[in-house]
Amino acid sequence: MNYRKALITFFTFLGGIYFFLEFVLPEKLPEALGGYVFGMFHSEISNGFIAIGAVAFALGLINLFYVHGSKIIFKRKGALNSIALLVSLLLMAYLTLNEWISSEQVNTRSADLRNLAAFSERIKGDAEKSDYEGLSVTERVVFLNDALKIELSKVQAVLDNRESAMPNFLYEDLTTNLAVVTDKAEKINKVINNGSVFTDFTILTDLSTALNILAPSFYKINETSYRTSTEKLTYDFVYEGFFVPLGSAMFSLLGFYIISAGYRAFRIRSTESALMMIAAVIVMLGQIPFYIYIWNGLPEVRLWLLEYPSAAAFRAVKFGAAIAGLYMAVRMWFSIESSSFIEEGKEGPQ
Amino acid sequence: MKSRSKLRSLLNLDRRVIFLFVLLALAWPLLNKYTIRPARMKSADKLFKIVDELKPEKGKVAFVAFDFGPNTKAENASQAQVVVEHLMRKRIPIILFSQYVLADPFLKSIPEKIKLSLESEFPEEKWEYGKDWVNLGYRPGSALIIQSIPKSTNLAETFIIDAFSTPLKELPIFKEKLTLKNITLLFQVTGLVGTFDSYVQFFQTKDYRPQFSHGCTSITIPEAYIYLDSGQLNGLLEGIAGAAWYSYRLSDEYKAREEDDAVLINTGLGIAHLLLIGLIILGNISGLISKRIERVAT
Amino acid sequence: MGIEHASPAMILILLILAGPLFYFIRKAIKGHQFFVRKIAGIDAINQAIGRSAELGRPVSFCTGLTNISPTLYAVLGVLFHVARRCAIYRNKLILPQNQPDVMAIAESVMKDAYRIEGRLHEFDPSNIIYLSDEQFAFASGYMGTIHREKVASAFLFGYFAAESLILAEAGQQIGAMQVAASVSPEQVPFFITSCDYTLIGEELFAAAAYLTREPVQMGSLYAQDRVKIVIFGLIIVGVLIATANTIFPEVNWINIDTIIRAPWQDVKAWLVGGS
Amino acid sequence: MTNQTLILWTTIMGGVCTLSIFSFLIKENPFYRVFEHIFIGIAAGLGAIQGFRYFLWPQILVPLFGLNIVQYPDGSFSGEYNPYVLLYIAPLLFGLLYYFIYSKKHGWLAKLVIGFSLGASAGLSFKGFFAEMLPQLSSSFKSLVVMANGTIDWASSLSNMLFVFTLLAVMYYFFFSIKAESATAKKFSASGRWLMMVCFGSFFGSTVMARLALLVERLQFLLIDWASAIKTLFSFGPPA
Repeated sequence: MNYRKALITFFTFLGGIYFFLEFVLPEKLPEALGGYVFGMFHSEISNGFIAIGAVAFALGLINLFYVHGSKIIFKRKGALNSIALLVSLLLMAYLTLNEWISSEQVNTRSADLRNLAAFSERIKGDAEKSDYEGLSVTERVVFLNDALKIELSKVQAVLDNRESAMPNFLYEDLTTNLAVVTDKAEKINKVINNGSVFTDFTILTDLSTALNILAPSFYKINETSYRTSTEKLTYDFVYEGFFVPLGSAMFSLLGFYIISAGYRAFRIRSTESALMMIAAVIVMLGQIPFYIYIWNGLPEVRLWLLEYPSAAAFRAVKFGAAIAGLYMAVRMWFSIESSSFIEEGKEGPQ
Repeated sequence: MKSRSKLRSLLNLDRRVIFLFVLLALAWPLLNKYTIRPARMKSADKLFKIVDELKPEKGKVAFVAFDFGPNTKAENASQAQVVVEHLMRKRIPIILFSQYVLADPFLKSIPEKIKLSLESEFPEEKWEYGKDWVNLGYRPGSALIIQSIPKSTNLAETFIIDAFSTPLKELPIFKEKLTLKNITLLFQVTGLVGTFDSYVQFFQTKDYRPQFSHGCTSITIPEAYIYLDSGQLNGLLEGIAGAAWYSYRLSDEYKAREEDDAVLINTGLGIAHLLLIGLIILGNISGLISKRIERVAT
Repeated sequence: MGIEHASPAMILILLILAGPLFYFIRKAIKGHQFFVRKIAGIDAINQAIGRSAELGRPVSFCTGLTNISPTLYAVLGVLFHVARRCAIYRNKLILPQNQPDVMAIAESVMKDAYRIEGRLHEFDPSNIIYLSDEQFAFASGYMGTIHREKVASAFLFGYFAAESLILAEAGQQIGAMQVAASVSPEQVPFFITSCDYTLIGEELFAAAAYLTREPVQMGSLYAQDRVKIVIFGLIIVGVLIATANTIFPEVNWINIDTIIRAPWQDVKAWLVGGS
Repeated sequence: MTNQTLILWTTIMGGVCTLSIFSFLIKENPFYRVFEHIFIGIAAGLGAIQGFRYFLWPQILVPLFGLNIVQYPDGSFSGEYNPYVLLYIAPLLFGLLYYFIYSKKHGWLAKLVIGFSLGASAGLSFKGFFAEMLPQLSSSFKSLVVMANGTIDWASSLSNMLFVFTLLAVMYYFFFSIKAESATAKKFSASGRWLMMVCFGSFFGSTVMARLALLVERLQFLLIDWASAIKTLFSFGPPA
């Protein structure tokens, strides 16, 4: 067995070990074995596994650019459509990226306010800690005061140039919340200006709660104005105007196909096809409003057909598939395949 | 000879002719707004009873998962609407969530639409984001995310922010520390195969399992039955027929309720079903007759 | 209640299940021939490839929405066989793909098949067609591709959802010979109405064993049947216990599923106490 | 471009896309082909970024680059950088092995990550097997005799008997290595096949509703929303 196959088999086995042990081992190993809780980093490890697959996302793009790119370069049949494909790919990628970046910006503007709230809580918390040696409270409050001025001026700027399309109550909320914060900020500013030592911590907690109310209402305004920005509108135009209708139209083709398939296939050729047809017709009649005119018991029969024979047959097929799947998983995990395609195939007859 | 060829053409109508029939069968009721009382759905009654008996209690929430996209909107959106509306009427706080990226627009639009129609029905009452419902938005990872929820000791820390990047700690619903035990009802709507299984397999702990109700597209109805039968499911909306019957029950309970189009869609479908059954009968009859002619001829 | 960690009985079951698998595989490797009944759909696979060779039109092999899972491993076994045949007949084989990582695996399997038949130089990577990981963009790409390629035979193997009927009807409309195998039972009715042959549930897993008659796969197939006989028996026993419990309520035997679920402490108590 | 005209054009384009897909019902044609390619392009562009935006960025890269740690105005930090996060580099690099699929010489390296992913899904399927199968197995233990306050409820009893019979018959049909010689065995296997057909027929019947529901929704869009959008377009009046 050459070293490559051994390495592949080892990595395959390695892949399954964590989840197998996580299932087989009890929640907490008995004290005798050190009482270690196996699943402690479960979500981080699960993220790691998802990351492996996520990184492969560009493989699809490479294939698309390779297949359609070569059609364009060599001017093969369908080159025009390939151009349409690649242009819409690049356009949609740009629009989606743009939409993501601008919506992130909307988040960071209100996040700055929340960070200030956290900072003021931090100042109060550290002051109460005995082992804290960093900057004195007053020095830190000076920094807080300067940062507050910058952030509040940004909020004021939004209030000064109101957008007509924006609903008014949003601005009113923002003004009231801003006033609460400015009042706290002035108190701090007064203490700093006359150079005395900062002692009253209750202002810090009030400031933090006020900031945490101001942040969401500031976010609401930015988010609503962002929603009418050109980036968002163009993204929505392509998403709602092309992507969604194309998907729904494709899916609705099934409405046509299911009727043509039913018409073609439900012919009494054998007992099997007759049974399939009769069951289909009964279930269909049982779930449409017109059953009242045929027979009141139809929904009951439909329910019975679905609950007993169908559920049982479905379960039997699932049992079989589950066992086959489990055995396939074991063979996959231990790479038990005599001439498996995983190993390095020998060069066949030239 | 001529009669047999005519029959043979009846035996296999060209598929384009059938497509035309389907178009006419569905378009006619749409244009004339013709509706009929939907068929009674016992499993929808079960769900209606569960939601009707829920009382707004401190720290008790409903966890509603929209795992559907624009493709199954016709059935799943109607189901999501009727149940979220009923929960909002009963003032049960709702946590909205999805494992499917394309569900995002519905997570945002459906509760807003219901809020507006309820506030127009009850002008003096208010429904607010953060208090009556929270939207966690789309989260990737399917089964891995679902099985981390029961393990979480505080959902606000597991999910950190909502779909609008507001920290959950600031929202009234999350003022209380919420874990799986605070979730009284799980309602999952999906047209996707597989997302339902991750809830069945992982959305419980050894000693607690919320009431589990489900809205499925008609294709997975039979599969949902085996979970209804085994008790893993406590209530079920079966495709558009389930949504139409639930909507009928809601209108029956709340007289001033605005009519939604679940019942209208359901009627159009009834006519198209009759078309298919007619075609099947036609196909079989002409098949038998032409076999008899062949036997006579040979 | 939910199952987060294995109970002692479950670990026991896993060990018991492993027994027949390794035993019958060793027996098969030693050359023991197992009887295996005919499955119509599987013989049709070779027929379909032959048909497209005569007509000189391509073959399409679609793995649907299958993600990396035991089902994919079974589908790859069939793809390996189909790709080898196409390499021998020098028949164009197209692979419409739905997921990047699955595409990478399918491509490596197809390359191995061409390499084993010594035709690696004829392998054309542009036959691996990535369409989309979005369900219906994939279906629309599949429909257009096989109509334009005038595919003579189409294979639909693996995990499908609602788009199954679209894929099957697309092949039916151009008169392609279609063999479908779905591990999702709710899609089987649509394959039955629109395809020539349909493999149901575990027949997909058996297909590779049938086609290659490899000892490992035959042994595993035989072991599977043995396990199913055990489950068959378990159901009968379980049903009888449930019936007995209803007729004579005072008997109240513990049923099989409660035994399987019994946690560590109960099992320890039972072993020690012998209750 | 006021908001109103944009919504108008979104509806109009939605209708054009729907008609392009419906044109396939007649025949594969250039009108369909262009929109098929546009659809695949948009889905690929959207999918690539969304995959990054909803997983790789928030769950892996933000903690990795410490972007979730904020620097306060006084220079102190909201939290320390957790070095264990650096472990995420391993799966990221390991995932890059997939791209070796394109290299002739080192193609086998891709098989390392392929094997690993297959192994991981194998590891997961053990819990999945029991979690899904056990409730099914226990709910298959249906009592053949159902008592309803003292007397036998024949309807449920017979239904349960049929349930168990179907379950066993369909399982029997799927036995690969058992020769069904005796007459009863052949009938039992045949009845398994027949009952499976009843199951598939019921599936088919219950799905017709879902597919037509989608078509109704698309026709509602075309006949009502799109038709009025076209009317306003040509009459240049305000949108209806």
